[in-house]
Amino acid sequence: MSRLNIDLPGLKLKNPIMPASGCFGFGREYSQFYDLSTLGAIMIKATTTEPRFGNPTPRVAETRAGMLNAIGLQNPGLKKVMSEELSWLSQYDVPIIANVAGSLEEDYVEVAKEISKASNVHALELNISCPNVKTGGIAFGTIPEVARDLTRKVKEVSEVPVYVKLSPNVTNIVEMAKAVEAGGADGLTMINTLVGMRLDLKTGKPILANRTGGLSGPAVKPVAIRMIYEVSQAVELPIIGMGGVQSAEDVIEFFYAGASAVAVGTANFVDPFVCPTIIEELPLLLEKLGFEHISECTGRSWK
Amino acid sequence: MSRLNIDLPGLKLKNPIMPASGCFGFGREYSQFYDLSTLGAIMIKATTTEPRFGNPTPRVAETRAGMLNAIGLQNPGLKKVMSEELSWLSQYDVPIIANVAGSLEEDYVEVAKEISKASNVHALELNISCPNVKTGGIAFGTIPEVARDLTRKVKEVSEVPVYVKLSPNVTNIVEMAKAVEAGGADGLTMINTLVGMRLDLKTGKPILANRTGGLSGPAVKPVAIRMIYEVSQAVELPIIGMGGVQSAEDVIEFFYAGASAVAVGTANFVDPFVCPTIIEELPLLLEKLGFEHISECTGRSWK
Amino acid sequence: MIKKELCKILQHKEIAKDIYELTVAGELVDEINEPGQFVHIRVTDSWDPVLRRPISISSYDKKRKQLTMIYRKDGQGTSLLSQMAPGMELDILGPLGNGFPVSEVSIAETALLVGGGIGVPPLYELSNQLTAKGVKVIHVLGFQTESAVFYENEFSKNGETFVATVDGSYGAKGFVTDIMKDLSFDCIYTCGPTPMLKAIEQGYSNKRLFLSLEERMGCGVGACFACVCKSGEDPNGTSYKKVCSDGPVFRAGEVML
Amino acid sequence: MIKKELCKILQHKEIAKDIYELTVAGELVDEINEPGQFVHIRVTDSWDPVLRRPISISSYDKKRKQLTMIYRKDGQGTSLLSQMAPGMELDILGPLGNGFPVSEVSIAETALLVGGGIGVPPLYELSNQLTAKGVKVIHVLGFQTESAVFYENEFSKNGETFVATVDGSYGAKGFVTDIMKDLSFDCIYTCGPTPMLKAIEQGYSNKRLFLSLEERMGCGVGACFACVCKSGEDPNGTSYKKVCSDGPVFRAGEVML
Ligand SMILES: Cc1cc2nc3c(=O)[nH]c(=O)nc-3n(C[C@H](O)[C@H](O)[C@H](O)COP(=O)(O)OP(=O)(O)OC[C@H]3O[C@@H](n4cnc5c(N)ncnc54)[C@H](O)[C@@H]3O)c2cc1C
Ligand SMILES: Cc1cc2nc3c(=O)[nH]c(=O)nc-3n(C[C@H](O)[C@H](O)[C@H](O)COP(=O)(O)OP(=O)(O)OC[C@H]3O[C@@H](n4cnc5c(N)ncnc54)[C@H](O)[C@@H]3O)c2cc1C
Ligand SMILES: Cc1cc2nc3c(=O)[nH]c(=O)nc-3n(C[C@H](O)[C@H](O)[C@H](O)COP(=O)(O)O)c2cc1C
Ligand SMILES: Cc1cc2nc3c(=O)[nH]c(=O)nc-3n(C[C@H](O)[C@H](O)[C@H](O)COP(=O)(O)O)c2cc1C
Ligand code: FES
Ligand code: FES
Repeated sequence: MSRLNIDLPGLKLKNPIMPASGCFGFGREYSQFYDLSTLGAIMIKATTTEPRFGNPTPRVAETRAGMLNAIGLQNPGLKKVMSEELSWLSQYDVPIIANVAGSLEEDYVEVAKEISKASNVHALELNISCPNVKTGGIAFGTIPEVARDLTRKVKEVSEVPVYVKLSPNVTNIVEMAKAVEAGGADGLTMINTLVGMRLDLKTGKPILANRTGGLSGPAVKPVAIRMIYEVSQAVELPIIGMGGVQSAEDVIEFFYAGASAVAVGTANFVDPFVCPTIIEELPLLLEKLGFEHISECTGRSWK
Repeated sequence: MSRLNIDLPGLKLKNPIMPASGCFGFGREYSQFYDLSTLGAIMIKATTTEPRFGNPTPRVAETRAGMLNAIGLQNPGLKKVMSEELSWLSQYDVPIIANVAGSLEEDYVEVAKEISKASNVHALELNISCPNVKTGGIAFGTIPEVARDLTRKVKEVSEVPVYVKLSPNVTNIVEMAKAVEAGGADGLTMINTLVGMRLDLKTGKPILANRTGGLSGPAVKPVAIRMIYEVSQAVELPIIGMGGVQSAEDVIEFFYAGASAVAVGTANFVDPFVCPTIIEELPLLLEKLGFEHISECTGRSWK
Repeated sequence: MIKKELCKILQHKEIAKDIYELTVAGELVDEINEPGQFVHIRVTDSWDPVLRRPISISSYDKKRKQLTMIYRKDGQGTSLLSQMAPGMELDILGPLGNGFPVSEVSIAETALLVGGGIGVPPLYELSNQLTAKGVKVIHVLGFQTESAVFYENEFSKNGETFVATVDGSYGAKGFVTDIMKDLSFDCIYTCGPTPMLKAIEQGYSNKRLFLSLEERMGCGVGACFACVCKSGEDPNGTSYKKVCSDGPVFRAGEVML
Repeated sequence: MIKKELCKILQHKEIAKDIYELTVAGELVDEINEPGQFVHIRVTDSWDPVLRRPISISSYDKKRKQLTMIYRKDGQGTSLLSQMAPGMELDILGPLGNGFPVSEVSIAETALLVGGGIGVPPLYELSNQLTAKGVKVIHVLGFQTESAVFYENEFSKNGETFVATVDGSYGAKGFVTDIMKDLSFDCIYTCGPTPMLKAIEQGYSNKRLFLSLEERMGCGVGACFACVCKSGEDPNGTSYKKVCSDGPVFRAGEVML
């Protein structure tokens, strides 16, 4: 009997652990380390209608217990993602969550419509929270009405459930969550990165070519936990939590806060085996804590 | 010739280093370690009209490269702060910045009016960003018009310049800064803490009795730097920067971002000598970096 | 005066399961004035974790300028601490707080020292000082289980020593309060988990009683207001005591447990 | 295949000012296939700093399963690394990337190896392998100043070795390009700061030229797109190469410097 299987809209997960979008490419690199079918799901890199090169380098900088990135949604474009990446991934028994990005509403709609047809894409993750692009991204993620309308339009065309990825860079995260719920979202993923910056001591200039970047890693975990705690009490949608997860203990903390599954981002860079290691350790930890099934942990902090 | 003296509204600082509000009490404890006259200024603990006990304990929890606090503005109240603390502090040759808090507009106005009369209070710091109290605090710090109006009312009664302490828990920090500038603020201090949370693995419940707390320490530095970078370009007001400062190098980074002085909070708990140590190290670091005076560093990241 | 000093580690060993005894040398030993004071230790040079860890002084030797601590390896901080080897330097802030008043009990009297788990260590120096003064001491030490028991021999040298374990794997089965019932004494000094302190405070309101408290700390010196308790006389008001600088040892009733 | 392994530190010493030579043992040495590959090192168990540090393999011994690295103690990560003692274990991910193609130069030819500062180390294994193959090697090594010079003797054993220092305190005063002007050779392999690589690419477009690049990295394995360069053929388009997995060594023109 598994302690880890979780059913979410569109997703029958054998376990609730998945790599976060942008931190795992399209899976090829990590397939060198382990069988990708071990994973609960894979959130692939953001896909846009056309290929994007992204931002100039340096694209990463380190901060205390965290890192900044400003990749700028580099990706090979919708067509190639479908023909090369998704078809390659179909050899694995793992549901794909496709991260959808764009500059205009039409871009999101186009990508969502097409990519949701891929047989292994079981859900979309609407990226309205990327802090590293000039237009689109976070612009959609900070105004409730805009987020709601975009969600609605994407829902109209998507053949699979739609999860919306929330930005933590807002005054009122609950309001954003309610707006996308009203727009018909099937679930939420949160949090994307916090906007941050680091300056070079010698030059005085930003280390990142893009100047600002998205802060991720253990440093942001308390903010992620707080936001999931607030949002999970205010909406009916399931939440895939993320932000600084490094260990099985962290996963449980996200569940306690209100998450029903968890994504791991930055930690993959530190330990390429982090996802399978967590998957292996979770049942033992649940046993130790006295839970029959991980779903018992969801929302325990406020239930 | 000093490389460190800085003049700001109301404040002739011999150096731009001061302990941050709430992290230094009213100075008594740290006066065991060194002569408080060494400091550029002291930001004393938040003062309210009446004595406050604050929140139940636990009031602190640790996070990666950071800590959460939910003290809840404990303080002995305006009268005692004036009669016991400020008068005790007057033995030192150091300007005091009085942190003013409250639940209602009237509270702020009353505290500001009285405390600004103390001879060693050279400026006020309007705390519209405390995340740890039910009413007041952050509620004033997230709505631009409310912050502007409060600033205006406080300015009307204050006998010394008024700095407004901004909350980082907002979608648009520039908008908040412009609002308080419009309200007549003489300067800004930023950032206060990010709202965060930590859950106990065994109980599933929040570690802090107040549930959520304010995240401070090195973890938040990239957010502070980014916000100061943005705000310093958008308003004319001088900024006292804070958030994760631990070293002379950090101070320079805050200046590069756009600060004209820097406050040190959490680091005092780790090293009670951190402020005098930074003050001692700064001239050498400036020398090494080729600056005649620290004021040359302000805003270098965007100038 | 409180000092911040890099103290050299002289000895460091595991004396029971996950229980470490750590001896360091430092000038700050000069400043210790009572058993039951504590130090605040920085366990890493990096910023993960950020805060210091409060650990009681379990014994000290002014002549040699040495102090010994006993701690349980538990979370991240104490795990890092447990990896430090003799010869290395440890960043210690201390001595902090106010300890057990040795003068509160006189030569003809009997003092009962009651420790629970990791609350046992600060009682050791107290036991030594009371014994040296000529006070009769009785010790009641509670632990979870056999493997967690430590310092029984050390305490026995000073006076009668009863050990209880929660699971009964060693000594009497049960809590320290079960043992206390049958003893007679004039004054109690105790340190341990809050439920234990509460039970003792309720059961022995007629005795002179001194309790050492634990609270999560920030600064450790009285500046951050993290470790505040309500005053005993004013449970609904705003008056308070700080565990770090007014305590950690309080007279029964002085603070609300 | 890339491995993640706890490798035992065999030797660790400072060989010039702030320059450390570090030898470890590990199974992953089996997987190295070219000089110029690198490893990604976790310098702490805590999360400050978070990321691994990329360091080139300067030499390796397949039989003994040993590899040596040379690095400059610079920021937080390399400072932590420099504190690790022989006997301790180091978390290493590697070997990573593609190195210098030894096969590109044949026995009768002369290879010029040009290293700048901390770009010198990966050239050492290359020099050894070219020499073993019977290729004539000439080395030009540039450093900031005398105290930073290392491995001159080691390189000299394989072939003529010129050293330049920027301040002239040792060898010729000036840049490696000043020395290169007077040498004749068939093929260049180089590693060093980007301005140096650019100068060489511009000056020697007529030669076979291989450059090893540095870029700030996240994953080190090709997944995060932190270390991307524009392709040489498509400078305004979206095609790219990753330094970590397509490089760090590229043929001249393959990527935009
Ligand atoms: C005055 C005083 C004296 C103490 N003396 C001793 C002693 O002699 N021996 C000993 O083993 N322990 C003692 N403790 C408890 C000890 O400080 C904690 O066990 C230790 O801080 C745990 O740190 P950690 O990193 O291992 O655990 P973590 O769980 O990683 O700690 C996380 C945070 O919680 C705090 N914390 C966790 N548990 C406690 C606790 N019980 N009390 C206060 N803060 C806590 C830590 O300081 C840290 O900030 C004392 C505590 C106080 C307040
Ligand atoms: C493929 C490759 C091979 C390398 N080989 C060597 C070598 O053999 N010997 C050696 O001394 N150095 C080498 N470097 C450079 C080395 O990685 C950096 O000097 C080191 O990461 C600095 O870390 P730090 O913590 O000391 O500095 P910090 O300034 O604290 O580092 C902060 C962040 O910036 C990154 N960073 C800083 N400088 C560089 C740089 N020059 N290149 C890439 N990232 C950087 C760090 O990895 C870290 O993420 C190599 C770099 C790359 C990309
Ligand atoms: C290098 C990098 C690239 C990322 N790219 C994307 C992306 O393309 N789309 C997206 O929705 N989130 C992206 N993210 C955000 C992560 O998916 C995740 O929300 C965030 O990093 C917090 O999780 P972590 O702390 O575990 O990394 C990226 C993060 C990093 C570090
Ligand atoms: C324990 C604690 C108490 C604080 N109390 C106050 C306060 O009373 N008023 C206030 O404006 N800020 C308060 N702050 C916020 C700090 O002044 C500062 O803005 C913040 O901690 C960021 O700086 P740091 O990272 O250097 O600590 C408090 C912070 C801490 C850690
Ligand atoms: S720990 Fe800061 S006041 Fe006690
Ligand atoms: S470092 Fe991640 S792709 Fe190269």
